[in-house]
Parts: sequence; C-alpha cells; structure tokens
Amino acid sequence: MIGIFHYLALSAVLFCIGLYGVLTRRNGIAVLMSIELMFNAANINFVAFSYYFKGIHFISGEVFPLFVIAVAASEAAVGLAIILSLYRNKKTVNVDEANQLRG
Amino acid sequence: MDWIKFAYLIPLLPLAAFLLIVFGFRFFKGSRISSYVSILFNTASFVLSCFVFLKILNLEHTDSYSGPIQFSLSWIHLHSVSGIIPLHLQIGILLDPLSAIMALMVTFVSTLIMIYSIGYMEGDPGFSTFFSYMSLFVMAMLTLTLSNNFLLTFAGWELVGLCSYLLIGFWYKKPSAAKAAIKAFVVTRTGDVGFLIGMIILYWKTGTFNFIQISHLNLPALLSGWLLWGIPLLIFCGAVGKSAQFPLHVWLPDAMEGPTPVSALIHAATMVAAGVYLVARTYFLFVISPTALLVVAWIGVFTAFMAATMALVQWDIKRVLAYSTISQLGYMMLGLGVGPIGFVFAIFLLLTHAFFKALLFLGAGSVSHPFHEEENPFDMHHYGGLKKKMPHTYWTFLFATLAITGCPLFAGFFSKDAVIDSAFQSRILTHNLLWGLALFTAFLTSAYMFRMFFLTFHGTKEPEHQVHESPWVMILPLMILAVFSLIGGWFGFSWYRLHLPWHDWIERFMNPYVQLYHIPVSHTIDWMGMGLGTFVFLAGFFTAWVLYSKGLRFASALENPIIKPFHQLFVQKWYMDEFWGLILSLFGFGLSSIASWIDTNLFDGTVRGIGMGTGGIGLKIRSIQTGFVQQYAFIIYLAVLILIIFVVSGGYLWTARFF
Amino acid sequence: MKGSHLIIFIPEIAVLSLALLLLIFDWVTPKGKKVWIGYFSAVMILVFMGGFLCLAKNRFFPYAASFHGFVFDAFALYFKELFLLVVFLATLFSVNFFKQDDEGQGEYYALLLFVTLGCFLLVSSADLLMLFLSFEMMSIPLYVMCAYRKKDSKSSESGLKYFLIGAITSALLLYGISLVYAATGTTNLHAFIEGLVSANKLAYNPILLLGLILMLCAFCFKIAAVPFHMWAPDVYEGAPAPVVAFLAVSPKIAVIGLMTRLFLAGMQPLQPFWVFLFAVLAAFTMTVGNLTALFQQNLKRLLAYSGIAQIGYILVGFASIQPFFKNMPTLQLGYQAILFYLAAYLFSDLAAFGIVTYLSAHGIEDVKSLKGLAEKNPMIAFLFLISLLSLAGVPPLVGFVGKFYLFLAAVSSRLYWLALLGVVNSVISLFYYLRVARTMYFEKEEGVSIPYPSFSMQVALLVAVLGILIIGIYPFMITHFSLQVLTPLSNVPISHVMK
Amino acid sequence: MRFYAAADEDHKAQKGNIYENRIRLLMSNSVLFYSLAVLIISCAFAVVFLRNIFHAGLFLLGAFLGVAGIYIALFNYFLAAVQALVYSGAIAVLILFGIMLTQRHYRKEDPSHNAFKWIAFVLSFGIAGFLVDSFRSLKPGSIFPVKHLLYQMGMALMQTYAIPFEVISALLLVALLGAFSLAREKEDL
Repeated sequence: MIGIFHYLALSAVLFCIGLYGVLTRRNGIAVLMSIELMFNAANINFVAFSYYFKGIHFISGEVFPLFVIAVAASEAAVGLAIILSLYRNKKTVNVDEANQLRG
Repeated sequence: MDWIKFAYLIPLLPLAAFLLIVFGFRFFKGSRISSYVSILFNTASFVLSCFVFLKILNLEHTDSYSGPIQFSLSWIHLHSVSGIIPLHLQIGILLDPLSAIMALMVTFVSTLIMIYSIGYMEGDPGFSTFFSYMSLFVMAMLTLTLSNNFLLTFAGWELVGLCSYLLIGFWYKKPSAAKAAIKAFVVTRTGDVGFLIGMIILYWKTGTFNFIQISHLNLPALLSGWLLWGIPLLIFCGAVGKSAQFPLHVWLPDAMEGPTPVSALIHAATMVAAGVYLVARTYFLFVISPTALLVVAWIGVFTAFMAATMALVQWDIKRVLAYSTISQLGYMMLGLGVGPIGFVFAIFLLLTHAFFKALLFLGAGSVSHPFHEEENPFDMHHYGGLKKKMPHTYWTFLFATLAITGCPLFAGFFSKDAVIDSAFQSRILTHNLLWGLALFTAFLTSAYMFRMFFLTFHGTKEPEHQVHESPWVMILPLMILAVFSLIGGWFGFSWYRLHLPWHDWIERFMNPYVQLYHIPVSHTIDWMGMGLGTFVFLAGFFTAWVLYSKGLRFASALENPIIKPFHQLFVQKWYMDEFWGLILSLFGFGLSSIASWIDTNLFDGTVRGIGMGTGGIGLKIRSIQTGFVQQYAFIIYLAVLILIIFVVSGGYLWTARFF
Repeated sequence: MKGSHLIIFIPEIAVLSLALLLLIFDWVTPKGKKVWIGYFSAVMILVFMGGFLCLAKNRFFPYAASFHGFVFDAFALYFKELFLLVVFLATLFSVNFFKQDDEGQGEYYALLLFVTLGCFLLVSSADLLMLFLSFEMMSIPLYVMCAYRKKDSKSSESGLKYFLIGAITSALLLYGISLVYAATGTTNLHAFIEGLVSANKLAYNPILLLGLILMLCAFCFKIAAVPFHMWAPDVYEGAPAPVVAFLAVSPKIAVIGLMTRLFLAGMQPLQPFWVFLFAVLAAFTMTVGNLTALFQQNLKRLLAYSGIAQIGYILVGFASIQPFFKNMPTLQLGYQAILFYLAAYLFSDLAAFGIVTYLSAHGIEDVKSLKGLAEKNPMIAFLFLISLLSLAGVPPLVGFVGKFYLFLAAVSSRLYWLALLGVVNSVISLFYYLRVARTMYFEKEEGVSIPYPSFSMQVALLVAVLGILIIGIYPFMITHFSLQVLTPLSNVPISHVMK
Repeated sequence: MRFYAAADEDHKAQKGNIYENRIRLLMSNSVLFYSLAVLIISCAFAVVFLRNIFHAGLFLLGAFLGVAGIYIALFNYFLAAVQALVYSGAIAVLILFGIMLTQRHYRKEDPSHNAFKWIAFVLSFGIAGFLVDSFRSLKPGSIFPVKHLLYQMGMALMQTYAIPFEVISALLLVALLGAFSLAREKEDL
C-alpha cells in the first residue's frame, strides 16, 4: 500500500538530487535546471499532504503548486536572462568562472 | 493666544541659524549672509525671550501665579521586564524668573555682540564658520538656561564647553590658540567630572533629574551624612571649572586667544556665568548645608581677591579684563555663598556684569583694531593717548569702567556693592572676614581698572599707528551697552531704599525665590554700605591716577623690598600654572610609571595577542570568501545540515536548559 | 469582499499603479526629459507617505483588518512608511546615476517600486502562500537590478550570484513551507498559530521544526546573517551603487518585520528553541561581520560587512525575547529595540550608501582614494563621518540609542555574555569606521576637487543625516510610535476577518 | 489533531461515493507509483550527472512529465495538465533555448562538475536520509477523494487566494519586464 511516506520519500530524494546538482554543476543553466527539480519536490509534498491529511485547509495544498509553477517560470526567465547577460560579457556560462568579485 | 508655549523656540531658533549656515555654507561663503542669518534668528529669539519675560513678570503680580511653568516631553521611555528600573527621562523647559531673565540677558548680549562681529570679523576667511559657531553657542547656552532638568542642563553645559573650545582655537594656525583651547577644554572638564558624579548620585537617591521635583522633596531626609554637603559641592565643582574659580581659574586668561567678540560673549558675559547660574538653579541643595555655602563663599572671595591682585600687574589689556572677570565671578559666588541674603544680589550682579564686561571686551577689541599688525595687538605698551583719536570708544569705555569699579549711580555700585554688603549683613563673624576681604578687593578693582584706563587712553604718548575710530557697526553695540551699564543698576537698589518707582524691581521679580529661601529683606537705608562703597572707589581711582595718569611713577616703587616679592608673585600669577604643572607631572609621573608597567607587562602582551588573534581570524574568514558562488551555497548547505541535525537529534531540548 | 474593503489595499494599489504609470511615462516622455521620471516618482512616493499617514490618523489606525492571509494593521503601516522612505531616498540617489537620455529609466524606477510592493506584501502577509509570493516579488526585480549594468561583467556576475543563492534559498523556503503545511495542515498563519498555542505538543513535532528551520534559513539569507551572508559583499561590490543602497536596506527590514510579526503573534511556545539559535546566530553574525570588515579596502564591501554586523545586533534583540511572557509581550524591550534599530539602521546605512553612490559616480571606490576628502569636499566628508559614527554607535547619534536599547534588552533577559559581546563588537567596529574617517581627515593628497553633489542627492543626504541626528537626539518619536504599533498586534491577534 | 479528526468525520460521511473503486484501483496498484518514482529519479539523476547539457535538458522534460504523473496518481488532473503544459511545455523549452543560445563557446574538455562533487554527493544523500528518517513519524492518513476538486480550486483562486492571484500576475509582469530589459542590447546604467 502506497502511503504518504512514499510520496515524501520520493520528494526528499528529488530535492536532494536537485541540491546536488546546484552544488556541483558548473554550467549555470544546469544549476537552473537543478533548482527546478527542487521546486518540483516541494510541489509533490503539497499535493501529497493535501491528499492524505484532508483538513479544512486542504485546498491550500492543491492550489499552492499552481502558484509555484508560475513563480518557477518567472525565476527561470529572469535567471536565463542573467545567464545570457553574463555570457555576453564573459563568453562562458560556467558559474565558477564568474569569480571576479571576491575577498 | 498662549504664546508662552512657543518658548521652546528660544533655543531652537539659533540652532536653525546654525543648520542653515552649515548646510548653506557654499552659498554663504565670502558674503555677509551668514552673519545676517545669525542675527536675524538671534533677534527673533530675543523678542521671544522678551515676551516670555513680560509674561512671567505679569504672572507674578497676579494671583494666578502658581509656581514655575514647565513644558516637558518624554525623551526616553523604556518599559522593561523585572530587574531593571523603568527608565523615564524627560526633556523640557522651565520658565521662572531666574531662567527668563537669564535668557533675556543671553539673547540680548549675544545679538549685540553678533552685530559687532560683522565689523570685527570682516574679511576673515572663517567668517561664516565663526557665525555658525556663535549660533551654536547661543543655542547651547539657552538650552542650559531654560532646561528643567539636570540631564539637559548637562548636555547644554558640555555643548557650550565644546563651542568655547572651537572658538578659542578659532585661529588654530596660531599655536598658542590651539594650546589655550586644549587647556580650557581639559581644565573645565576636570570640574565637569564632579558635576556628573554629583548628578548621578542625586538621580540615584531621588529617582529624578527634574529641578522642581527635587526641590519639592524632603532633601535632608533623603540625603544623609556626607551626601548632604557632598552633592552640592560636587555640583559646585562643575561651577568652579566653568566659572573659572580658584583653583581651576587658570584656563580663562589663556582663553583670550580667541577672537575678541568670543571673549566678550563667552568668556565674560554668558558661559562663565553659567557656573553661577548652575549654583543659583540648584540653590535648594546648597541652602540645606551651611558647610557647602561656606565653601562657596570662601572660594568666591578668595578668587575675587587673587584675580584682582593679578589684574594689577598685567600688560595685556584682554588679560586684565579676564582677571577682572574671574574676580567679578568670585563676587557672585560670594553673594551666593553668604546665604539666601545674597542670592538676589548675586543674580543681579550677574546681569549687570554681563553688560559692562561685554562692553569692556568689545571696547578693548575696538581699541586694538588699528594695532592688528602688531604681534600682540592687545599689549598696552602700544597704547596711550587714544582719547582724542577714538572718542566714541573712549566714552563708552569710561562708562564701563565706572560701572565695574562701583562709581555711584552706575550699575556696579548697586549690584557689586550690594553683594559685598550682603556679606556684612549676614551677621556671622566669619562672614565679616569675608566682607573685609571683599571690600579690599573692591579697592583693588578700582585701582586696576583705572590703571588700565589711564594707560590706554590718557598720557602723552603719540601712537605709531594711524589710529582711527572703528566703524559704526562696532560702535553702535558699544553705545547700547554703555547705556545699560549706566541704567542697569537702577532696577535693583531696593536695599538702598531710594524709593523710586522701580526701586525694588529685581527683588519683586525674584519674589518667588525670596519666599522659597526665606530671604530677609532689609528696611533701612544702609548709609554705611553706600559710603564705604564710594570711598573704596575713590581710593582706587586716586591710587591709579597718582601712579599712572601722570606718566609712569611706579618704577621706583617696584624696587621697594616689601613690594617687590608681591609684585613678583602677582606677575607669576601666584604660581598657579606651575602648581598645576607640578601636580600633573607628579601625578602623571607616578601614574604613567604604573601604567607603563601594567602596559608593558600585562596589557601589551594580551592586547597584542588579541590583536593578532582578531586580525588573524579576520584574514582567515576573508580568505574563505573566494568569489566562487557554489562554495557559498555549499556553506549555506552545511549550515542547514547542522541545523537539521540539531532538530532531529533533539539538541534544542538540551540547549533550552541554559536559557 | 465588498468594494469598500479595498481600502485596506490602498498602499499596495498605490505603489503598483505608480509602477505601471512609470512604465507608461517612460514610453511617452521625449528624449532629453527622461530625468524627470525619477523626480516624478520621488514626488509621488512622498505624497504616498503623507497620504498613508493621514489615512492612518483618520480612518483605521487602531484597527486591524485582514482579508484571507493579508493583514492590515498599524504594525504593517509602520513598516510600509519605512519602505517608502527607503525607496524615496533610493530614487533620489539614482536620478543622477543615469545619464540624461538613458533608456530604461522608467523600468528601473518601476522595478524599485515592485520590490517595495514585495516588501509591503511581506510585512502584511498572514499566509504562507502570500509570504512565498511576496518573498519572490521582493527578490526577482532585485536580481535584474543587480545585473542592470549590462556591459559590465562585474554587474552581471553580481546578478548571477544573487540569483543563484536567492533561487536556492527560495527552494529551501518552499520546501520548508511544505513541511510546515504537513505538520499543521494549514498555510494560514493565524490558524497555524492557534494550533501552536492550543496544543503545545505540536511545538516539538520534528517535521514542523524542520520546516521552520528551512524557512529561517531563507530569512537568514535575505538579511545576510552568518553563515548565509557570503553573497552580500560580492553582490554589493558588483551591483550599481544606488541599487546596493536599496538592496541593503529594504529587503532586510521587510524580513525582520516578518520575523517580528511571527514571533509576536505566536511563536512564544517555541521560544526555548529559538533563543539558542538566535543567540548563536547573533554572536556569529556580529563577530564575523566586524572582523572581516577590518581588512576591507573597497567601500561597498566594507559597508556590506558592516551591514552584516548591524543585522547581528538586531538578532540580539530576537535572542532576548523572553519565553512565556504572554500577558505583556509588547512590554518586552526586545521588540521595541528591534523596531527602533530598524529605523536607526535605515537612516545610517542609507546615508552611508548614498555617499558611496555619489563617490562611486566620481570614481572613488576604495578607502585609499578617500585621502584628503575633507579638504576637497568638507560637506561630504562631514556627512560621511556622521553616518559612519552612527553605524558605529557613537552618542548622540541614532545608532547609539539603538544599540543601547538592544543591549539593554539582552541584559534584561540575562543574556549578559551576548550584551558583552555586542559591546566588544561595537568597539572593534570603531576601528574600521575610524580608519575611513582618518583617511578622509588626516591623510592629505593634492588632487582635483570633487564637485558638490547634485540637488537630488543633497536632498536625500540631508533627509538621511537629519534623521540620524534628530532621532538620535530625540528617540522618543520612534519608541513611542513603535509601542503604539506593537500593542494592538499582541493583544488582539486579528479582531475581525472580512468576508 | 483537530484537522485530522475532521477529516475522519468527513470520510465517514462520504463513504460509498463513486470514486471509491478508482481509488482502490490506483492505490492498490503500487506499480504506478513505483514506475513513476523510478522514472522521475532516473531522469533527475540524468539531469545532474550527464556531461552533455542538451541531453540533461531533455531528461529534465522527462522528470517534469513524471511529476505530472504523480499528480494524476493523487487525483489532481488539473494540476497535472498545468504541469505538463507550463513546466514541460514552457519552462523546459525555455531552458532548452537557453542552452542552444549559449553553446557556441562550449569546450568539450571542460569538466562538467566542480571540485565538490564527491563531498556533495555524500552530504546530499545524507540530508535525504535525515529527511526520510524524520518522515517516519508520520502516520499514513486516511484518504478520500474530493468532489468537484476543480470547482473548489477555482473558487479558492477567486476567493481565498484572490490576492495572491493578483500578486502572481504582477510577478509575471515583473519577470517579463526584467528579462526584457536585461536581454535588450542597449546599455541602461
């Protein structure tokens, strides 16, 4: 029987894969993709909780992902614009090559 | 309209002038606008003070008078949990006869001096700066005057000290000016330490800073033992420093390095009188302790005497006036110290003194104006026979001299001699000793003032310089002040009972204090007091006339074996500078050797260790900042991990025990 | 929801409409007149500030009203006035940073206002969804603005760094919210708090704590608390100066406001858990910020670290909020101290950043190049000195009073070590502030004089420095107001909910 | 807990509704969940490990679609549709465009991961372990479907979440504005 725990475990693993990507991928766009994975993990949580623990506020969990998707879209758009702007200046999208500012 | 509520504007208007000049600095530079701004706002403040003064005057003569008027604002108000006293500090103004008349005097004299300064400071590169400082000073002085609590008074007190420092060192390129500024700052600060300690002890004992609230408390019950005389004397320490009383008087003569209008305003008329004002304001602390009063009286009279002897031998006109200021301040302290009987006269002397001493300084400035190319334009060796060349200055200066020396009908005759006689009237044996010394000092006063006067204006010496009269903008304030030097005394000779319509005006005005401190009012005409006053004036005048008016006849007298050591003593300023130097060096030597031992053996190692430690840590932390964004993310991630472990392992339950 | 209830959204509607209006203005303004967009925006913001104050006085000041996760009360209004002040000053700082005919001025000012809108919503939010959205609303325009100087690789890098760290923490925040939702079954803060208060057991639910911890991490990122601070110096250095002035103040204040609301409204049961966390965070943040600042040469980095240290002081206030003091929570010094220090930080930091903006426009970026500034331009040197001394906490400036309150709060909660550490840190901070002052005043260098700042800059600096002086001398203005703001919030959570 | 108790009562009231069979079908069929989970996790691994960024992008599309499947398994069809349309259709495609725009200076010999890859691997899955461990305390709740879920979501969007709905529109506008002004060639500041 699949219970809440399974969904949560799935989302936790997905979240951590995303985290791993964020921490290690050099390509800025790949980092962006990993962040999207983390957002998705949280969304799975919302829907699963809303589904399994129906209280008076259950609808919040069902609606929350809609907003998160919109936020993710806007973050992706802005993030890509910034990465492109960096690419124009430095001819690279590798985030670890952007280390002019330090100390 | 109850415009008395706008009394808080009195100090705020000069502040506005200050801010305007500071922020409009670049527009005003090189023009006279800043002086006009200062004078305009100051005059407004003066007009407001007049209104307040009249209102208070009217209030007292109606039945509606119910004590001093206060307006307070909460300043810091902290609620707090158990363990700490709730802190509620207020700032506010207090309008009563004392503060009203003081504010009136300060705004009036400062306005005149600012007008004078237009002429005096003409062409100085720091013209605008000068006026901004002057406005700031007036604001601080009025804050001190109108404040209704110790805290605000102290703030104003320190601020006037700061302004005085800035203005003494105004021509900071002269090394002597910079030195004098530092000396004034340090010496007055020595006294302020006492003031601060006294204030804090008083707050600790009474729980309030408010003057009126404290004066309504049963102080003898609250302050037991040494506090009864200790607190007033600690507060008096501040007054000693600011009012240049013995032994902290050494800064005032050196303070004459500042521009002359500064000397007139700060070091003669207002700031130095702040010490006297402080004692008068906190008189409720002094009256309960005869010991404290006696100390005040003795310090006052001794200062008066010592300063007068030193004034006798000075050749720098401004230094003569500085010593005379110290001497007069000593008289005021004497008046306060002999008990309530002298209270009103001391305040009266403070007011009249402001007029004639400001006039003397401004006159000295006017005299020295043509000599500004000399190394020391104030040296009386250059002067002599200036009567013809500067008639306006001459006549106004004469008025001031007559006023300070106590010539009948002039201001000093009524105020200063009243102070001296109050010592006599108090009918205590030691006070009669005080009276004798004070009377002798009055003779010295007359002598040194006329010495200076004759050396400057009389004689046959033909000046080397093209001497000319000063411009009108400088003469006009002199004339106004001369008028007040004459009539200023007429408002308060109640004690002489001459039965003119305004004969006991100052006494009536001070009526709340007369009642508060049970000041006895005499009803007989004291012919003896008047006679003696006139006598010492004439004696001093003739002494000076014989010695100085007809050429210099005193040279041979100086060789007299009796006079010579005294002369030497006076010229060396009673060796007070040396005394302080010795104390400082002894104290400093002992302290510095201890300190250096501690420093090298104890602190240095530790501090160096800490310094290197912090520096090292700082550099280490900095080296983590590699500019590599995923590393930052990684550190965030580690922090999250630690926090998660903290939660999952229940570590928070463990730590919660410590809080 | 009746139409008349729209009145509680007036601040948001006003700011949003102004932002949209500016976009249109940019389109219709002819070339050569673009500079007026900034002035127009500043004037309108000033009008809003006055208007909201009047509204507050007349219409609904003592009341609190809410509409599904949006709260309007005096507390929020206090913060909204602060945000308007920040955006007003930041707008004035920006006016001369643009060249006369630059494109995109309207967009720039609109983005500033959108961030302000995000801050508005954040301090008004009573729902986790609202919180998340306003958090994003506050961040996304700022990512863009950091990278706004497109030809400058430093600016792009700054934008990238801010974006990446920001996006990661957004994900953390979102995941945290999902866990909190899991533990409490609601996203509504009031329902959530009722649950917390009524069932103490819930307080020790590890899933709830995990969620709250993740949310706290996101907040710590925004306020740049150690160890979430590392983006700040890099981003500040690369981003355009007026953006930095804004970035360093508004979002921080907003997040602190949100945290204050959370605590005041009902995190009390969790208090023993927080106090340790905040004490440790405060200690680290103060110390690391100050120690690292000691060695900074770049002015913006110096101020970044100094800002980190300032946030450390504010966290002292959070640490000294006492547990189980439910009957009179607002009488605790901690809350008052936090609210006061925010105002202090606003004025001091904006004054300093305003001057750095002005200096960087004249090519001065380093402490070394400040040599002889007091001779070349005494007014700027003086204003800079005042703002730095206020940041260091020298009486009688506003920073001193703020620190005094904070440390007093720590002492009254018996966190003596924290108060002592705070004092030691203030002393350490004096070293680097005075290093700047010494360079300006005592190191001489002949060189071209720097022109006086433009009119808009002068007005902005004057406002900030007068704030430092006036509130420093008369702090009762703010303490009184903050008390008024706090009281209704704690006594009546939300009295009536509009349907 | 109040909420949970309420849910139980609701559950009793709704016994015997028409969806019950389908629930049984789906829930007993753990094959659906596990296959989706394997799909999502393998796609996610591919996203973070693959050297070729373009392939990683394609796998991201797969992961998004898998998550849409999870929504279907949880009976939120509307969300699944939105996920498929917006995430897979818009965001993933946007990212793919971004990849294609930035491929010109791609150097094949460059490492695709930075120096943290080993320690991050260990720690990331450590954190996953902690999370999963703390979820064990959750009791499996009782499930029931909601009638007219889409209708209720719509009502929520128009009533309870009317303000966030407005805010998200402003947020999208801001993102558009920001992306536009960054992408424009002209210098702004």
